[in-house]
Amino acid sequence: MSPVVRLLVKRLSISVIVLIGVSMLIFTIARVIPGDPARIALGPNATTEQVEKLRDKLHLDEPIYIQYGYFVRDFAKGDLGVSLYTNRPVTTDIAQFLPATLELVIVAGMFMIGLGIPLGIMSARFRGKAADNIIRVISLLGVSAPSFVWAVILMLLFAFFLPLFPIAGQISDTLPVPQRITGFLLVDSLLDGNFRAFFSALHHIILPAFALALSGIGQAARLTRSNMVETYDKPYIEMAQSFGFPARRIANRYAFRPSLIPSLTIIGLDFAAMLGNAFLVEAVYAWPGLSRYGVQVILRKDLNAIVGTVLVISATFLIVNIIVDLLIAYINPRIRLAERGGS
Amino acid sequence: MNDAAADIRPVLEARNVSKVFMTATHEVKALNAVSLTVSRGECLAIVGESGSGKTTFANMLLGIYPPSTGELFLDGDLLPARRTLPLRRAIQLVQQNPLSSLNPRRTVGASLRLALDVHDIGDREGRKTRIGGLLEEVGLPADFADRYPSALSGGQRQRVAIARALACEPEILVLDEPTSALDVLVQARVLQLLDELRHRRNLTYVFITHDLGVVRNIADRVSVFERGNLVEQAGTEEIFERPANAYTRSLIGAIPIITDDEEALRKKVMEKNSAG
Amino acid sequence: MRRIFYILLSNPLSVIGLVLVGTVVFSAVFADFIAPFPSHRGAVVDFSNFNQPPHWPNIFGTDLVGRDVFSRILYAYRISLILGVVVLAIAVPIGVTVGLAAGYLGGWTEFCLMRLTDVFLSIPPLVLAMSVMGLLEPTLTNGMLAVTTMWWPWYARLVYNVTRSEAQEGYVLAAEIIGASRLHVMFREILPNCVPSIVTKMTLDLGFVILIASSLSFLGLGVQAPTPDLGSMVAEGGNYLPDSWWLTVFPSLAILIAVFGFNLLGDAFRQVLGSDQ
Amino acid sequence: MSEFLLDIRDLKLGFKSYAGLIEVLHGISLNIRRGEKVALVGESGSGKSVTARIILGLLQEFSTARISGSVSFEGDDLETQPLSVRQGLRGTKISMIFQDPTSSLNPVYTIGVQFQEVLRRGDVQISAKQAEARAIALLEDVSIPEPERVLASYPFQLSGGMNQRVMIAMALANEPSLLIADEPGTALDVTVQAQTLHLMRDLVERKGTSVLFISHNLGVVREFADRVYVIYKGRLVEHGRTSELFHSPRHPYTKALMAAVPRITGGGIPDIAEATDAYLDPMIDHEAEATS
Amino acid sequence: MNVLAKTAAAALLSASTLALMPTGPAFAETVLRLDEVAVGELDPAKASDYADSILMFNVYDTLVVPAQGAPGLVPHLAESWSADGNSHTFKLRKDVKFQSGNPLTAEDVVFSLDRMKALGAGLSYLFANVDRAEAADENTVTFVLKEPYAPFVASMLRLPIVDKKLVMENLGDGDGDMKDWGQAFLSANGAGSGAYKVTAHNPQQETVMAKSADYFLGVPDAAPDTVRLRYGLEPATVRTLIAQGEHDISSQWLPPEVLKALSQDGAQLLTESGTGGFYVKMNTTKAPLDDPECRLALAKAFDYSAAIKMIAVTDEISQGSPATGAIPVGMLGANPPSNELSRNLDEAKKHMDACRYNVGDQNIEISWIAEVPLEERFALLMQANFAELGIQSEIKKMPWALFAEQVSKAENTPHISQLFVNAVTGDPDTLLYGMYDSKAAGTWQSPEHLNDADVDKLLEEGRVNSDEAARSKAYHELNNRLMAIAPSIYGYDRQSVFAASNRVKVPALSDPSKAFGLDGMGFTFRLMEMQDN
Repeated sequence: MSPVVRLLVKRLSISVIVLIGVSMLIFTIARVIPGDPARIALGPNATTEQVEKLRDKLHLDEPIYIQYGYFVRDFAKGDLGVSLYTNRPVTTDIAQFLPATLELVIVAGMFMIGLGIPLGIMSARFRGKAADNIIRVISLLGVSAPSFVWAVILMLLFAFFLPLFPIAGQISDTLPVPQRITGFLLVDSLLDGNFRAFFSALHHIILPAFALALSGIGQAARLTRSNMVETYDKPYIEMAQSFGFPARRIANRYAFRPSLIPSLTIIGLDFAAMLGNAFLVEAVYAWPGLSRYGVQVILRKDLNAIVGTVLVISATFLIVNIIVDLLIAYINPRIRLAERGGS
Repeated sequence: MNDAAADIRPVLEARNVSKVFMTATHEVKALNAVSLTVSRGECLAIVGESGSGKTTFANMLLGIYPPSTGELFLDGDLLPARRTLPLRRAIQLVQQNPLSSLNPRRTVGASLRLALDVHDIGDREGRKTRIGGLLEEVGLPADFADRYPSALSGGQRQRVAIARALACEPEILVLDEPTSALDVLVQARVLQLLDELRHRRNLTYVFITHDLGVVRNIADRVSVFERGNLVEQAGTEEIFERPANAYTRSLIGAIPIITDDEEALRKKVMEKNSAG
Repeated sequence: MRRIFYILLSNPLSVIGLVLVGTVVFSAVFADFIAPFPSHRGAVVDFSNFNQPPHWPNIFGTDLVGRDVFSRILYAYRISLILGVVVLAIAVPIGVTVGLAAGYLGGWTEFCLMRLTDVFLSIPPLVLAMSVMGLLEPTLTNGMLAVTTMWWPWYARLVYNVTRSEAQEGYVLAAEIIGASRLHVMFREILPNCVPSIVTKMTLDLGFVILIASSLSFLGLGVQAPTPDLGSMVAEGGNYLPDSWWLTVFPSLAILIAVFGFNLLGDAFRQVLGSDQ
Repeated sequence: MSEFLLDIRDLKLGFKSYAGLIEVLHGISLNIRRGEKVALVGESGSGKSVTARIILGLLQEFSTARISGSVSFEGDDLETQPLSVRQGLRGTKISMIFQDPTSSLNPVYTIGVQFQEVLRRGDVQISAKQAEARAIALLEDVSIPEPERVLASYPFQLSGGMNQRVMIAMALANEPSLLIADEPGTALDVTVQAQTLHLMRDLVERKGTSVLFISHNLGVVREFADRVYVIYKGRLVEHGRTSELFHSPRHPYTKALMAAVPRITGGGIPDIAEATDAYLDPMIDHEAEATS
Repeated sequence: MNVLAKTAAAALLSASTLALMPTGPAFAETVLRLDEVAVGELDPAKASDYADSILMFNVYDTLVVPAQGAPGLVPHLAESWSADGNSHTFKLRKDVKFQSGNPLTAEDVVFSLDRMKALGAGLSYLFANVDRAEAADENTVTFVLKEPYAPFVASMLRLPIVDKKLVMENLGDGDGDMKDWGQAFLSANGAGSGAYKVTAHNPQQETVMAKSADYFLGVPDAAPDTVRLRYGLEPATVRTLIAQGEHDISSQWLPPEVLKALSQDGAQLLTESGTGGFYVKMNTTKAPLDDPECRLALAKAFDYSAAIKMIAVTDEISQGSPATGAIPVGMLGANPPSNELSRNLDEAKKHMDACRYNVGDQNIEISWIAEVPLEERFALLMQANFAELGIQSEIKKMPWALFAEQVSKAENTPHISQLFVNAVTGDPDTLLYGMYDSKAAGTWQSPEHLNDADVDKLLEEGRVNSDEAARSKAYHELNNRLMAIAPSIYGYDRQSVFAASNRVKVPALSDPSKAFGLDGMGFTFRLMEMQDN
């Protein structure tokens, strides 16, 4: 078994344990709260008998661990129950709304990496100089406001006062929605060969993705900078300098890549945190994603949907982390080629 | 130099001690069936390069981990895997790096006091004077107790580390490369201090080092470790004048030297090497 | 100490951070004296002067029931700071203990504690806080509970990492060889060495707690009216954009300023305490 | 053209800090002739490493550093040269070997990749294939068996001694006229250190490279250097041909230093007094006395 | 690294060119875009709120519809109807086909009623009185009531007719013969005969509807080809979209300030005059509100004129008019418009003194529905008003679902709840019975948990009496009784105001002579006209 495969197996098994923990945690929170889920589910006009019948059907009168058992059994069958918000199976809702959120988060992630890391590299390279201070202030500002503030500000500036970007939604409503293949509009429209739809979708995603990415950009820049500054103190940088490599090359090649290894874990976490922040941005831009759904179901105490949403978001989070770990393993030869194991 | 060999009864004995470490992929044999004894009041040097097993051996003496096989005896009693407080107290350690061996966030006094508190030495009042006494014993002013390690030089820190080990009133000091991080002038003074303390307190030293120059001047006997094996053991003079083992000779040959006398000695040893 | 002040004051950014944080804390503490309309923190309605753009004496304008936005922001700072302090006061000891135990004791303790931490960490922070908050009643106490739930694991992680590296240090070995108890090693030897990282993180986190709390309120899961709260102010004001811009813009700036200040200060601490060793 | 490859005159260095200017070098002058191996020996903190970094121009980039005096290389005063010229010397005319070979090689690139970069410094046009051939030849020069395997390896896969040889090969790859060796091999085992030092000495002698050898280890200096400068607290205190200096040290500090080294011939631990003001006595220059 | 930089650069580049690309319509059909705060419930048997009603009235048809510009009902699917004691018989038109092509028959009407009653959701309580429906022949259907119910025919406005055949073909999993009654199918698909059919339904985003070509009444060309009913847009978003010409009709839930801003920008304001009001409901089972004197004190302390000021949009248009009593002006039993309620603090204090509780000890919980931001302002207004009587109060924000759950038990119901209630059929019975009858206590409409014999009696009278004058008298008396015991504060009579772009003409919401007396009917899309631009 190669070290990378071993790492993957280890991470996957830990993730499964963690996911079980998450499900227990959220399930418990969802069941111990005040309020009768059956009553909430049936709505204001239901009779007492109807409520009792549903309580029975949902096993609400059983002890919580038995209820959890039923939940696990249903979950194994791919059944997460019905959402009261949409009156549809939670799995259907998630399948419909998750891609929009992922699309948003992935594009935001591209902004974060594509802008944050280069800014961080520049900042580290010119550490202590004016360029560094400017970048540090900008990235700190990015980190210092919640995404909803950026969402509102960007919308105000670039959708209202300066109508460069659309204000809401995922695609122009004058265009037919591309056939659903992957659920990702940007991908589907390309697969369809429908470039109008593609550009419209791209046009719609830029502002929300950027608002979502801003704190990530700041975070990535700060992190890249601080890890690179630390790397700059390493003997191999001095050695590279002693060979007279240009400062830019030293930054981009010698200092950046080793410092990326510790940065990546955190950038992965930030990326995943955007899954949470998407809640704020989707609300502002009427983005029909899972996070918006999450807000709605939480506000409505829609238990099945809350459990389902949190589980899916956590699973996505874990998957992102595993991908990050594999990336690190790829970048870090020490893990990729680990033969000395635990030493 | 060999005056301490008077007491013949071994204070410390290792019988067939081996240590195997498990890594994710394979076993590493760090120490292979080492047997040796240390007499009371003696300074035994354990010499070897990295990977020779000398640190593993020291760690087992200190009870950081038990041997995989074999036994260790203190004063003829078997040392258990879990040490009681009195057993811990009997064997103390001076580490190589004085920079990390003192807690940067605690004062010198607090570091010394720990040993007194743990082993309940002296009453509350007496501990303070005792700390001052210990500092003075290693050649530092008593008011250093209020200082933080960052305000001390490397040599001073190592003196504090020695005082801390002495605070437990141990029988045996394990000295793990105690001077290799120090400049040569400071090293000489610290070595001088160690030598004095041994005689004054009748301590037994297990002196772990790769520096044969130091060994020559402080140890009574020398054990040479190579890749987990004890390859040669003899009195210090014996080892330097007539090394029996080729590895020992190559070690001597590699020592940087500064006088013509030394050069002559080294030449003599190396010739033997190529002959034998 | 002199060195610390030198470094703090020699960096203009740190000075700005110090000034911003000072202003925020000062406003929160002395809101009763600074606020031009102290009664507007509560349920006051004044339909003779509602939804007005900034003018004297309502320098940040008035809200939809005629209350002074500036006064409300000052009181909102107070709530935010109380929330931040309480959250950290609970989350830090929990996280630190978990991190120390996992990092130093290792073995099964480490496995169980760190997996538990992972469970909390693998729910994106906001989602976790939202779930707790949404399922309970949205009150200040529950808000603190929710944010605390999401906060301690970060300290556990941080202290765990520091502990793991500190445990390799010679002074830990020295204490062990002397025979010090595990509790002593954890809390008296290792913990003091985690303090710089903890203090730095706490400074940064005071800002982030404000940020997260405002995010929760933004989603309608925060402190309830009429208590002034920055997030709710932004959320409610957001409904009236772009016409009644002052309802959103000033509370947004207030969040930005407070969090920015704490971040600058945290950075300064990081610089000072980080280079201490 | 000056008789000296490197000529340092009255070099001073200070760092600006909260406590004011901290002086690190108090005006040192030293020189190296072509093909000569010169040692700068002193304790930690004596200022020997910063001297090396000033020569390379690495310290000049720190805004807190205050440097005065002159550093001439091949007759040109480096301080008057534009940055690009000074930078151009690095890795081509001047190169450096560092204390810890393993941490001085970049952990995320293979030796081969790093070697190729170094060779490109000397010859921008060099192809990957040529670079590899050249690297193999250079590694063979430092007695590395299986150079192809080493080139494909990452630093952490090689032993410290092997990395040390790689570093030596890299430093000499572009045939520099000056090699600065900063405490080479201190982190290695004594036997390995001895081997690589011999190897390095043979190589530089064969190529006629001048060496500035920085060390705290008198024994190593005695075996390697032609001439020795002794530095104490940012001041040079004694200078002379190696044999002369070791045979009859005259400055109080040098004497103490020599006395402090434990001898393998025995004689007990020397009794070393605390530092005295005599250590700050003016420099004793054996050579200057010999020529005058 | 370079790859990343290039990707980012490429993304930015494409973004900047994108802004210059025209994004005009792809084909020349007219699209109507409107929004609602809630998700429209597609299943007509579950429909209850405004969004549901809009969908229901366009996708489904009912036996009767309200007359335009006048009171009363006119035939729709039914050609005529007659009553005989407790049974009502309807003659159906023969030319109606469902969107599926299946003919609409009496069998479908029976099925729709059975389904409504079986699911027991939405407005099914309107049919609690109906014992059964029978199909005499293809086109004749008879409803048999358990007891007399005067507004029965009006309740037919809330019985959308569902395509039985189509539903039976699409039953989902469930217990019993009818399995799930087609709930799964109908929550995502339409099965009606209406002028518009559902082409897509995304509960997060929108429901898209398209003209149904062979509607039995025909659909004018001017009516929108496609309708997008969007959900959950922020007020600021709607405001901007309308200003930018990308949205047509706002929901009625826009705050007055936003409506005002839009109208200043040139948007038209549409109104739907009320069959309902804003009610501040007091829990009559909880101290101190179980004492009518205390309730009267609060009712007198409420600042009615401030409320009216708060909801004013322009000088002419407001989201409401002053209330005159429990029944909105214009409805059976209402007081004349001159009887405006107003604040009287002195009287309030007198009532307070008469109250058996000491006000200082009481802490009152004022709740507001999270989905309706305007209610927070009323909560603040009340808090300030009540404080003048020395009453302490705390404000509690409640999401709608939680509120609906909590009112089911009197002890969980907050002291004060704020609700917009309207007559779902336009008849006062459907407004008042659900709120005040003791049997109806504990639904979202009745957080008062009122139990008053007089009220029950008068409600029953209004319900069973078929004589209009007698009913009017009963409702007048009821109105007075409700004023005297004050289970609620009657805030104002409600009028819905919508902002709309000038692309659309909605006579039913702008011309009083074309208005329907029923909330939501104004959104009959086939009666709207799209302007070309």
